[in-house]
Amino acid sequence: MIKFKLNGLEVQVEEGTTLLEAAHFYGFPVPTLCYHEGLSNWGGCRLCIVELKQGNQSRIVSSCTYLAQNDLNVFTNSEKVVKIRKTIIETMLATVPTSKIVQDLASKYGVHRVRVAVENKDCLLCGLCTRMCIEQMDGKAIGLVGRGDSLKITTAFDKRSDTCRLCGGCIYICPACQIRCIGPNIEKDGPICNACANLEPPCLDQFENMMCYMDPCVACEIGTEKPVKSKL
Amino acid sequence: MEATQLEQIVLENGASRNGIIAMLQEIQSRENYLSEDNLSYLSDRLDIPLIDLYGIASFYKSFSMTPVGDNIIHVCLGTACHVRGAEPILEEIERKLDIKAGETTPDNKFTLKTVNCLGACALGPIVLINGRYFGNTSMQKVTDILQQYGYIAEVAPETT
Amino acid sequence: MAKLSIEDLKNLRDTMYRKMTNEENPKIIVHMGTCGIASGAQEIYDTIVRELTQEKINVTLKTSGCAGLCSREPMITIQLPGKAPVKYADLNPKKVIKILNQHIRNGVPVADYALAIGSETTY
Amino acid sequence: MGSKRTTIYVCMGTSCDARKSRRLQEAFSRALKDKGLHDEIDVSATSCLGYCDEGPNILIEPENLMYHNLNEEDVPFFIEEHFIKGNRLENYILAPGNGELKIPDMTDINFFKHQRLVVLRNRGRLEPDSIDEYIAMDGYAALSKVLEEYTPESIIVEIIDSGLRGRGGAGFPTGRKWQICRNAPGNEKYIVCNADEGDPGAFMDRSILESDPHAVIEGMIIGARAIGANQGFVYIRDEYPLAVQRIKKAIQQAEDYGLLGDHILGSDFSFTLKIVRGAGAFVCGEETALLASIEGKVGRPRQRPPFPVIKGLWRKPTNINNVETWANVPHIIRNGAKWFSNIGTAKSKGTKIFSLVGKVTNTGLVEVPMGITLREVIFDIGAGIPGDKKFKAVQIGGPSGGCLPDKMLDIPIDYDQLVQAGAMMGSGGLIVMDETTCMVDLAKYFTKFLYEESCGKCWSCREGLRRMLEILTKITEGKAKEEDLDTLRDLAEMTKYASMCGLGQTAANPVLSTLKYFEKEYILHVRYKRCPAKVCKALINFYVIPERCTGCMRCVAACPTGAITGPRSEPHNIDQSKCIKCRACYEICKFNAIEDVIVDAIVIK
Repeated sequence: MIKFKLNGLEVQVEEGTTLLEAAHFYGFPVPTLCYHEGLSNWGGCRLCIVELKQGNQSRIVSSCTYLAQNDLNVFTNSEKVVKIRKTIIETMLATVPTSKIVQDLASKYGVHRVRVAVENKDCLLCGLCTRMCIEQMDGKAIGLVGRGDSLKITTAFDKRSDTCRLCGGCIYICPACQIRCIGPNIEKDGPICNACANLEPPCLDQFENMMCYMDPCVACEIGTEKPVKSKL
Repeated sequence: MEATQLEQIVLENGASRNGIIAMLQEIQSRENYLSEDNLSYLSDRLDIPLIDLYGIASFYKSFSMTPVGDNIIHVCLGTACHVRGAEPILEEIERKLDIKAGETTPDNKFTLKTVNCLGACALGPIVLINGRYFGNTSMQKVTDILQQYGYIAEVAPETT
Repeated sequence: MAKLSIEDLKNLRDTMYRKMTNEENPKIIVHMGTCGIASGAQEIYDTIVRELTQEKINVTLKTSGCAGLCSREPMITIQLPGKAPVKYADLNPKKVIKILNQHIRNGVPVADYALAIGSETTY
Repeated sequence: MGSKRTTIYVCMGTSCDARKSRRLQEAFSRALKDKGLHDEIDVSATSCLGYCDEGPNILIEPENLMYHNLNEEDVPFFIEEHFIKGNRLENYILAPGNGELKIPDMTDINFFKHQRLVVLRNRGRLEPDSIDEYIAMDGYAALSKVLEEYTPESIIVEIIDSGLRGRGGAGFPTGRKWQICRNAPGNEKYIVCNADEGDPGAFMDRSILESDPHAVIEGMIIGARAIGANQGFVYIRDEYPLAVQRIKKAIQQAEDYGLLGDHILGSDFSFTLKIVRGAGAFVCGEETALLASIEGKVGRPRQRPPFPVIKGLWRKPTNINNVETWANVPHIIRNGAKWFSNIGTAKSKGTKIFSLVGKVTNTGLVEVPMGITLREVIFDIGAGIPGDKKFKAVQIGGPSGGCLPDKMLDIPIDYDQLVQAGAMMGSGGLIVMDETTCMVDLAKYFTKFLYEESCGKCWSCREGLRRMLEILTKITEGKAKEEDLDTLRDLAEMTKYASMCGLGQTAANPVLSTLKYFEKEYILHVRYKRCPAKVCKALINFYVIPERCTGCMRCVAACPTGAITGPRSEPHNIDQSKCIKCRACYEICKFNAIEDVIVDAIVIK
């Protein structure tokens, strides 16, 4: 067993437990976005950051990728963590203002302003869909491609993948949630290219050969119209 | 590339995942780009999902997924070159060839790329064409350098 | 090449050291790191080869990596037997031909082109 | 002294001193006294006379005659012959000192004078493609010493005692790292040489590999012996074709000689070395990303712990050091830990190689003892700023380092002091900037660089950099408000603290350090829409000064857009609508007739 301090509380967990799992087990709310129980831990969204303190030194790590170790002193909600987390949510909100999940996070963590340019992207590049595709669905169709400015989620060579079974797992798990895939070659390949280049939020009814896991459909719930900028 | 050549590259690099980057480098150096067919072959042969190979190939800067021109121009944008004025030189080449960095001229003569430091910082700004270094370049030298590789300068319009 | 033992290595070291320090011929080192090559060291090297093959002077021509002062490349070092090495900087083929004439053939360094004489300080 | 007829100057330069010139001087004093000549002939020490390879050297004035290769035993004979009998000893004559040696000595040239070589000691001297020459310079002597006299544990003790710290960045003690790796559970271990020198402006690793590749190989074999690894990798940048070629050849030669492979030098120790070429990704300089790349994966860093020394390549303990660190190892073993720890400061031992580039007169590679100040490096070795320009800042530590202003130049080069100043040692790039470098533009440059090189995994790094770039672009275009500077700070903080790997955690340093030391320049851009360095295009316009223009047409020919017109011999005119502000005219004008005028210039104090 690993013994350490979590928000001042002496806790113990089994070896191999992440700090996130430990925090959730002991009832401390730590927000996540790119984390999913059924998928491997990625550590991309950085929402689940916690502060490790040791004497005068402090370090911030993502709790979903950090394994619990003896004698750690972990704080899930320190001043520093909260401040940085708010900046993360603020930038997320500016990037994908239509995401219900991000809107909820903003409301929960009191993010009331967006100081950077508001965009209308539909993807957080959190990689949940790619892990869903390969780890749960054995689809091996989509992945993170490129880096820096060219980073995106797509299929190989931006073409319809031979291995994709149109299972819709990627859509089911997407936190940006308007993912209704309209690929770059909609006219040629049809509406489902599994490129996740979700540009518009169309209605699922149009796609007969797709399984929809959304119940209730978040898109339907909030309507197909994107919130106008003035709401922010 | 022929399947036998590809197979040889695979075998020379251990026919396993560990050698994948070396294999891609070999293909890149022979054909100047990575074609979909070649990647598909590697994907089948090594049982690596095509999307993984595509992810690797697109992650590293030295790989290209589109065919490149006969002459490859690299403009160094390292810090030392930057403070000595590499950007105006890049822009000048872009204007002269009428392409942006990363593109190839329609006649397939030139591909223009940027690189983040060639390690010859003392001689900045540096332009590298087909492996040959041009140190201490300036905007005035650009036409001259390009002409050595078959660039034909437009006749300057008469100024009044 | 046979695999060396520790003893072989020591013998090789002594032989090579004697050979290098008792060089009978003038020695020319062309500094050919990337920066040297980028500023034209290959041209310098070729010039020297061309010049020397026409004559019967025995010269040990070598290359080395960067000599450190990249802004003054291309550089060469000339060491006559029993003399301190002289480093030349900012070279071009023309200067090199003059250096070969004066320094190698007549033993007088070309002070105008020379950067420095002697070796660097090591710990 | 003036009353004396002749003076014998005995060279006390480093290499003559090493050849016991001090004792030679004493011998001269003694012998002169014996012969009763000490009133006529003075003996004096002098700084280096050059010809260091011939020492110990003496110069006799006013005869202007230099003698070399003298032993103290020779002295009585020498005095007898030269001073009493008046015979010149041709065998000992080095060169006629013509009073004004036109060629300066290495040790008199500022660029070389302040340098002290350890790692680069063979630069410019050895044929890199010849293992024999390396061996002649005591190459692989450290390896045979290790195999004969050391246990793996005692090698580690030696390295720990030497105080060697990693030369690639944060400066973790090398010996401690080796020890952790050696003690890590598992029989199979690896070592890696990180030669993915991605910092733009740094090229010391390239130069070491190009000029002395065997030193790196020897260091790695010794490290492998200490750690208990039988397989090593050199992960090298693909942008360095010559270095790749030379290290490849060097490995081949070492294998041929049995210095790599099974039963090295007849011992029971076996070690093989393989080259892995990088493929152009800056982030692969980060240890975990580098390992992923060797394993044939996308070079994305992963969470540490577990650290590579515990779980690295294929989850086996893996010790990674950079080129310069490995190249230090043979010298430490050969000369001893004490020798090494005598060089440098209390906590930073040995020498450090810097690539001195940018707006500085002498550019190149310099190796200096730790503890030397930045000012000495830039102004003594580098000979200051060319032209009549003023020094503005020096960027140290690569993109992740910081920009230090003039007032910080007197801090000694030392891992901890640099971190305190807001920079870091990094791999050792020193980029000098003068008044024509705009610090906001520079911060923008680094932010753009890092954004493009970010692997994209962490939101904080990828989006933090993208948003910082957005704001910096606004600033350089004169569109920013003062609140934006606070946002910039918040974003920088997010990037710094919330990112997973070293790239992200240090990616905000260029912004933070320029904000700290050059805030005034930011304010000038934001509040007054001014770029004092005249770099930011949106804030400057170019005009011809008619009084100075001679109408030479040079700028007309240079202008890439045809914006400048005017008949010959009459002042030209710049069409502002066509001008792309490329500076071509400004730089080509010989009469200072083109002025870059600042839009809405407001003079502030």
